Amino acid sequence: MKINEFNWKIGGEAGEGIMVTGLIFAKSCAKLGLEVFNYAEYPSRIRGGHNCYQVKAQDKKPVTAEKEIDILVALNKETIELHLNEMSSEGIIIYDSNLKDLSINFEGLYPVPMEEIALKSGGKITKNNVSLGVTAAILDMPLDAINLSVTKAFKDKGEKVLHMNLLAVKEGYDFVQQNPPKKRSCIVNKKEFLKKYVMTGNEAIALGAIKAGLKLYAAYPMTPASSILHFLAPLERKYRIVVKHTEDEISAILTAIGASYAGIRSMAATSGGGFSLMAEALGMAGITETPLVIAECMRPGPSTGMPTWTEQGDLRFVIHASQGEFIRIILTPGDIAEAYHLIQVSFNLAEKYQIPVILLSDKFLSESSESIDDLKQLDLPKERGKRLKEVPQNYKRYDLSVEDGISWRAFPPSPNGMHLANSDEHDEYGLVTEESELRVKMVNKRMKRLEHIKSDVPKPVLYGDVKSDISLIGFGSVKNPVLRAIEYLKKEGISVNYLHCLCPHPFVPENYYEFVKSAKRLICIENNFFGQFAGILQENLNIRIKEKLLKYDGRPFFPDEIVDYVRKGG
Amino acid sequence: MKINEFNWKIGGEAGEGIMVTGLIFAKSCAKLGLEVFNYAEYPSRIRGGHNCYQVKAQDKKPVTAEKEIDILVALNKETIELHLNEMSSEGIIIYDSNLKDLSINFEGLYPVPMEEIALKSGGKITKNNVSLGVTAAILDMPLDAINLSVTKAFKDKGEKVLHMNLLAVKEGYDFVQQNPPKKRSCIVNKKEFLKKYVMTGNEAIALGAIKAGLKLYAAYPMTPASSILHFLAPLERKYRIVVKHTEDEISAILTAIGASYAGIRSMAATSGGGFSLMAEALGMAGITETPLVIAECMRPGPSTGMPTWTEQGDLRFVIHASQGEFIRIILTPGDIAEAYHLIQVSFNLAEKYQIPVILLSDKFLSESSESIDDLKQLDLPKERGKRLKEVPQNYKRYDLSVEDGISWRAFPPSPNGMHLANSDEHDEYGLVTEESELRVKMVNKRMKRLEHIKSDVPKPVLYGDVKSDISLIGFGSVKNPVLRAIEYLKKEGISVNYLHCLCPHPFVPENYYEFVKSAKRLICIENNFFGQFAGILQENLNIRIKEKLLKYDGRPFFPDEIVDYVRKGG
Amino acid sequence: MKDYPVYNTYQTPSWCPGCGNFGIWYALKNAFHELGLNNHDITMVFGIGCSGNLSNFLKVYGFHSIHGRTLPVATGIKLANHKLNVLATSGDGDGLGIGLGHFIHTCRRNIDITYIIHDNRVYGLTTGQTSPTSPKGFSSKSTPFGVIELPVNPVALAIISGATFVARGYSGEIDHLASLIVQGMKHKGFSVIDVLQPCVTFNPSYSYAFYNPRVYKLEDTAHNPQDYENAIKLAMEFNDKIPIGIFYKTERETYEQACIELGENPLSEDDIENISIEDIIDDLLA
Amino acid sequence: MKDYPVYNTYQTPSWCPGCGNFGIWYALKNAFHELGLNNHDITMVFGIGCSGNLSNFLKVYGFHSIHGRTLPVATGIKLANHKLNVLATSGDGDGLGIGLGHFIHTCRRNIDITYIIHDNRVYGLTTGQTSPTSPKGFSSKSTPFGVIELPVNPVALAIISGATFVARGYSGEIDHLASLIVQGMKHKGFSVIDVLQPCVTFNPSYSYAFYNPRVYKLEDTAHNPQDYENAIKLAMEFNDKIPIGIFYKTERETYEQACIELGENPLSEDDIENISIEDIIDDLLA
Ligand SMILES: Cc1ncc(C[n+]2csc(CCOP(=O)(O)OP(=O)(O)O)c2C)c(N)n1
Ligand SMILES: Cc1ncc(C[n+]2csc(CCOP(=O)(O)OP(=O)(O)O)c2C)c(N)n1
Ligand code: SF4
Ligand code: SF4
Ligand SMILES: [Mg+2]
Ligand SMILES: [Mg+2]
Repeated sequence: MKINEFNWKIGGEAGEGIMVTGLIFAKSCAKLGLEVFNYAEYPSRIRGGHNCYQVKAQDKKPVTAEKEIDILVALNKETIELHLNEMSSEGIIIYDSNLKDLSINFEGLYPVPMEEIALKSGGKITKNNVSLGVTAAILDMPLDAINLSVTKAFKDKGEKVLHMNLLAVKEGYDFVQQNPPKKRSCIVNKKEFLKKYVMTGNEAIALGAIKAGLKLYAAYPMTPASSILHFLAPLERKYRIVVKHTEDEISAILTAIGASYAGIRSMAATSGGGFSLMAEALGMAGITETPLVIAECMRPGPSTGMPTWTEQGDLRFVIHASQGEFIRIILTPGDIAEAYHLIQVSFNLAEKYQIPVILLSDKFLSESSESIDDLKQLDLPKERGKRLKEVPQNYKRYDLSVEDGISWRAFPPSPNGMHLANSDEHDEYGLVTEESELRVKMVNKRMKRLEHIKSDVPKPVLYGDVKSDISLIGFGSVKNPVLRAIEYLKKEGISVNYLHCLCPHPFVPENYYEFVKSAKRLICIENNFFGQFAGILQENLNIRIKEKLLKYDGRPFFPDEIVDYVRKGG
Repeated sequence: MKINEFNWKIGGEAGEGIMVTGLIFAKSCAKLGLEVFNYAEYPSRIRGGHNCYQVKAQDKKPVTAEKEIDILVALNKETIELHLNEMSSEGIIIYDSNLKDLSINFEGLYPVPMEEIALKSGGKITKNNVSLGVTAAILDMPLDAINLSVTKAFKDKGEKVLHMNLLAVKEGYDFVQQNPPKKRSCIVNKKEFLKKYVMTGNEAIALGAIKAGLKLYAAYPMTPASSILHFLAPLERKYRIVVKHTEDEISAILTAIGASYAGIRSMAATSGGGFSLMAEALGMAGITETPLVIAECMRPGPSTGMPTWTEQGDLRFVIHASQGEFIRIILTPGDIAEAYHLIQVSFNLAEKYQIPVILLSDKFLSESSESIDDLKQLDLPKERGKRLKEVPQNYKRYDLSVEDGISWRAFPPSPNGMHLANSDEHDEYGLVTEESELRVKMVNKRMKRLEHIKSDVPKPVLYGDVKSDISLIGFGSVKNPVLRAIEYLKKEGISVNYLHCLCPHPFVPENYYEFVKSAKRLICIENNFFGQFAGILQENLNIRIKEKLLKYDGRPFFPDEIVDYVRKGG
Repeated sequence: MKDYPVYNTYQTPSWCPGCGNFGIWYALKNAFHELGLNNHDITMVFGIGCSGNLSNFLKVYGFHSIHGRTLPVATGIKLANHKLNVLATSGDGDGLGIGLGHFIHTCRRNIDITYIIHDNRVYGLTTGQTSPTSPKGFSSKSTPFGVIELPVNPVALAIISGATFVARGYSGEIDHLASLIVQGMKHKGFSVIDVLQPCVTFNPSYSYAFYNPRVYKLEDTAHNPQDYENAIKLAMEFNDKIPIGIFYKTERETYEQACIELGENPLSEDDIENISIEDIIDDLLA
Repeated sequence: MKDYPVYNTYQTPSWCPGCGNFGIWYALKNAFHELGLNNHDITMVFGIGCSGNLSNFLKVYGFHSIHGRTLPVATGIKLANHKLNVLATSGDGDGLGIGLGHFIHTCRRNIDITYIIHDNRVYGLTTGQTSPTSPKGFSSKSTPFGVIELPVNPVALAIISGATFVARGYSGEIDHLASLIVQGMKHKGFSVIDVLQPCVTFNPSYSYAFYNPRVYKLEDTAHNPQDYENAIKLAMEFNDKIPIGIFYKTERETYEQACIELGENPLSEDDIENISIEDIIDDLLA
């Protein structure tokens, strides 16, 4: 019997409200102090097609999406067929007793007359909530936790609807009391309500951006970045943030650059396809030394690829996008805390060094949600860099004499501050030049910032002991699966550590040498085909990455897969 | 006294016809059997601003642009001021005796009343040709060679204009006969006329493409790629090639892809900025397995940068452009022969492997011209890959069973050939899928081609002895300067070899191991800031590139600079 | 309305029940049938969006391209083989938002392609943001306080920009739409058909119930499709009465005709084995 | 015409002698002077082309952006600080070729920016290829056999798409052009001024000699700029007679006004030190 740990999944047709139900359940768990990680799968279509939402709940972090299901709520037959092979042998499948022609051989089948109960409670539409009541009873969870979340979710729908739904929960719960399952493999023994947030990576990014002083957000919808837009748009009046759905991604990035030139913190977000369209303007931010923050939420490519799935295939692209050479920083958060924190870091670094900063996420991080206790300790003081309030006479925007390569910014309409932000190579005022020596000086000035940046970017974080049997290295959203796998392996007596890269570019070799040198067996783990991060390690560390654990089927890593790979040897 | 070797330069204001005059002179030299390399510098503006054109002529290749000038034709004072420091101590500066306030201390000043002679010959406009006559006399070149080129250049302008210009040449020549210069440092002793072509890199690319069966060319003007468009446009009727100046680069690449889908060889060309806009569609060619040839002619970035100058700053960008992962080939010709040849290779590889191929040039290669004896031996048989004439029933465009990963193409309107070229991940018919296993199979199928490609791409070429004191490695247009520098160093007793990379991606380590292993002192030479090619070597060869010779002022390498660097030690 | 499953693939449409895309799907199949076209006689380019998903349900030569870029791809296909029947479709975001530039430039060219805009006045596939044809005030995920720009007018823009066949259809009138597609495909030149397409999920205000009482057919009026000025005037009408049918139709040299190099035979039939460049390189002789 | 060198930078214009860009340069300086603007009161965005080189010759807050993209940059600037006087300029290739989509979408927004199109009907800086306003048949480096598409009509497109001040100026009439710029800048909303700009080097057929006898001023006619239909009709006139002046002018809420969040004070003056997100994260509480 597992206490306070289980993997719950609900599946059905798109449009059946699966995401809403899943989140209600996840919040109920979090309210009881459980740590949750919620992962959804859905196809790139609006209705029909199989959707599912899974909640992994545990006493402690790290928590992540796992393959083996303890409780499956199947709203249709397809769900059972698709996920039967994921069931734990002790698991329970909750489904509607009216499902026909079910010839499935599985011990833990637990039919419930869900539709019937729903109709009794006030309408078919409450069916999902019946399943929540059933789940609570099976897990022996306090019903109050579910009721609270349901109440929050339906409070704006009117008294009647709310009542209906609460009734459905209760009826589901009571049904189990009267018809207890043959066995239970997991139980929740928490009773107290605690303060916990549940949010997606994109929500964390949006929140962090607001906190960082975002004043203009420009974007063109693209999965899995769109929810940042959806989150920010209703807040534009409250926070005085201009939120614009522009005509395309080209316009989005340029609008953000224009706004930044005029002095405010701005951002644009997109996925790989939209980022392709932003490539040209990225270099313009580079040469004009305009701060810029871009969030790029990856999905599997190439091209349109698999719009609603996950991959880490754009790493090299964001590092090298746009013609010519300029400094940019890539930050790769691995969970929501890092997302919230690193977007703030992005704004600071962008302004401090007057460069573009790209926060690289993926569908797994952007759209999965996670529990978190508090955000406050992740906040950062603002570093706004060299901004002039009063501009001296003979002001030079691209002053070559600055030692750190960072010259002072002036903003319209400050008297004396006139200058040209020029996409052409330019002199200290920004006016065009094609002269050989000045060109070299300007390039050198811009590049000089690199030295300072290298000591200012987030360092990789080591999880586990320096001396371990096995060493994993990766970036971004592989973090949770890896950390969870490490726990499993520890139980088996295999010690594994993990170096979590938060800034793959500019790559700072010094931060990796020790780890790499002391690794007995080094495995680079990435959600892509080529092993792009491994390539970066090879390029910069003068090593050969002999083992790469790669995955490119659109799904995130599940801890089991990592465990299996590590166990079976390189 | 140098026999059959000199560096001649003409300079003046934009709009003074410097390019035309320079090319006439270059062709005269080539007609006499000299090998020439002609390099022009001009600013990004239409009139005014300093332009110059230099002709390096020699008995034998390698020939390239060199810094030290033997003969300078200065059409204005600025030219003398700007280029005085480049003059060989033995050199001659030819300029108009009417230039005022010339307080220059240089032995080889050779004033000629050019404007006066021009007016006498029929018009000020013939002034440049006066300078050609003067040059010929100083070099002791047969006047006929000049006359022939002038005649070719002006034959369409009418008898009168032609006569005027020929007269100007003659008068210039005669002037020197009557006023011989104090000394001559170079002399041409060739008298016979030989068959030689003089063409730019872009002309070679365009010619090679025509030869390869180009049927559609789509482009948006962008220096230094535009001259491909200008060369092809007048030929569209003669060769039945649709040549389209599209509304932007996005449209250019997509038009080319559409045309390729329908079965013809198509191409688009641009520079880095336009290539940025093509990034998204590149991946579409990747996932739909549509052959595509793109010529990317680099100029210094970032962004608009220095539009009329040279750099090799887009290497990493073209390798990684577009979201997600797919195969592409990058080919990097170093001279016009390679440009002509490799564009043909591009079309073959694109069709054979159904992938995008990018021919990467730069301003130095694209716009400089060179002499060449013959193109025929560079021609290639056409490999058109798996194209179905008759399509069997139940045709699968993305047949997974093909062992080499290359499935058969069918073209509209072949009966049975219907399929979907889909930017979404797809099944064997091209219809969308989001299924995990099929996704993996499709990625694997597409990637399987990589093995075959790796043995099919052009291998790097070794110049010099395997065992040498010093080993240079580079790609693209550094070739000529490097080879020339090697000759100089040889004279000093320093043995240097050079490995010339023609295909930096996909990088085939096996082709480099031996060279790298046997190098005593390895220097990577590149026209950029970061040492992008060095990074590729590090990533793939498990070595540290300790020495990089980099240049990023918009100018190409001059052999002297390489010699100096090599000589002074690492 | 009849159905012609011969044009179906093995996949069943994934659109929401009641989606206006079904009507377009049926209308296309009816039009193909009426024109007597085999599957392989049709080449069709799609964009990305709910509209683009159509690519999976029509058994023709298809190209499911990227968001906003159907027209350049279709242009490339048509130039490579100008004997093909080429159609292109876009969503309103796809074709009139991100792809607006290509639309107008293609109108200028009058290339013989039939272009169908699935105009549901919303971004469907990305789950309901505003589109360039959403009305002012439209509240959506990206514009919770309402759209503040004016909508684009695809009919007016097409006429002004040089398209030679400009029509509006309606998913709720499948036979009428099929007939417009037939006429558009028969027309020599760029034919634009903007289709009123209800999105039942994200734009319920432009439902069948909204359109049904409002649409009226231009062929039932005195409007002469050659009348440029009246066509533009009609293009501005979108209130209680919404005209469907042919707004404007004229004859002008097509792009392929103007590309003299194309002549009779398609480029795709050219033999490229032995191309001689002797003549031109002679110009490069020293 | 007077000159106001206070607006000059240290660089001398690099345009060809006689280029129409000089007229625009002078007209801008005259307009700035007439409006009593200091250098720092002006923020101006430029594209890439001969027109864009103007960025180096005007001492103002400038942004020399990338080819075709002036309007989004200008929009970002205006939104960040809507008290600024923002101008944008483009070439015809820049603004009506590659950047056409942004143009129409910006017209829809009616943002208070003054937009000047240096319309020389050719690509100048890239040495003479066709542009979207080149006439049919125009022979250029990219179209040696003549242009085969119809030109775009920026005036008509602007009116149709929602710009609220649409005018045409002429480089050869500097005072008149300056007055249009003054009126455009005073106008609240998106003001578009298409300028007939001779390119003496690559498009000699549209020279001063061509324009001088043809241009006439709309203010000398009975045309009422509020008359939408007549404005469109006049926009089609480009033959022996070429109207310059204000084609269309109306009042409509500007984009900044409609962005309620902007209110009075510019965003750029907001203090961002202490932003509380307590309220919103409460929605994310379990
Ligand atoms: C470059 C790029 N940006 C964004 C997207 C995401 N995207 C897919 S469909 C779509 C819009 C769909 O709206 P519309 O074109 O109106 O088609 P509909 O779904 O309504 O048929 C968007 C923004 C994309 N695929 N590519
Ligand atoms: C993306 C991109 N494509 C192409 C270019 C090259 N380019 C520079 S200016 C120009 C066109 C200039 O024509 P126009 O906009 O009419 O301006 P003009 O020079 O006539 O003033 C082009 C194509 C570029 N800078 N960027
Ligand atoms: S979202 Fe709208 S357009 Fe898309 S399938 Fe559903 S009803 Fe149709
Ligand atoms: S090329 Fe034309 S537009 Fe450009 S500067 Fe010269 S005259 Fe002016
Ligand atoms: Mg739509
Ligand atoms: Mg122009």
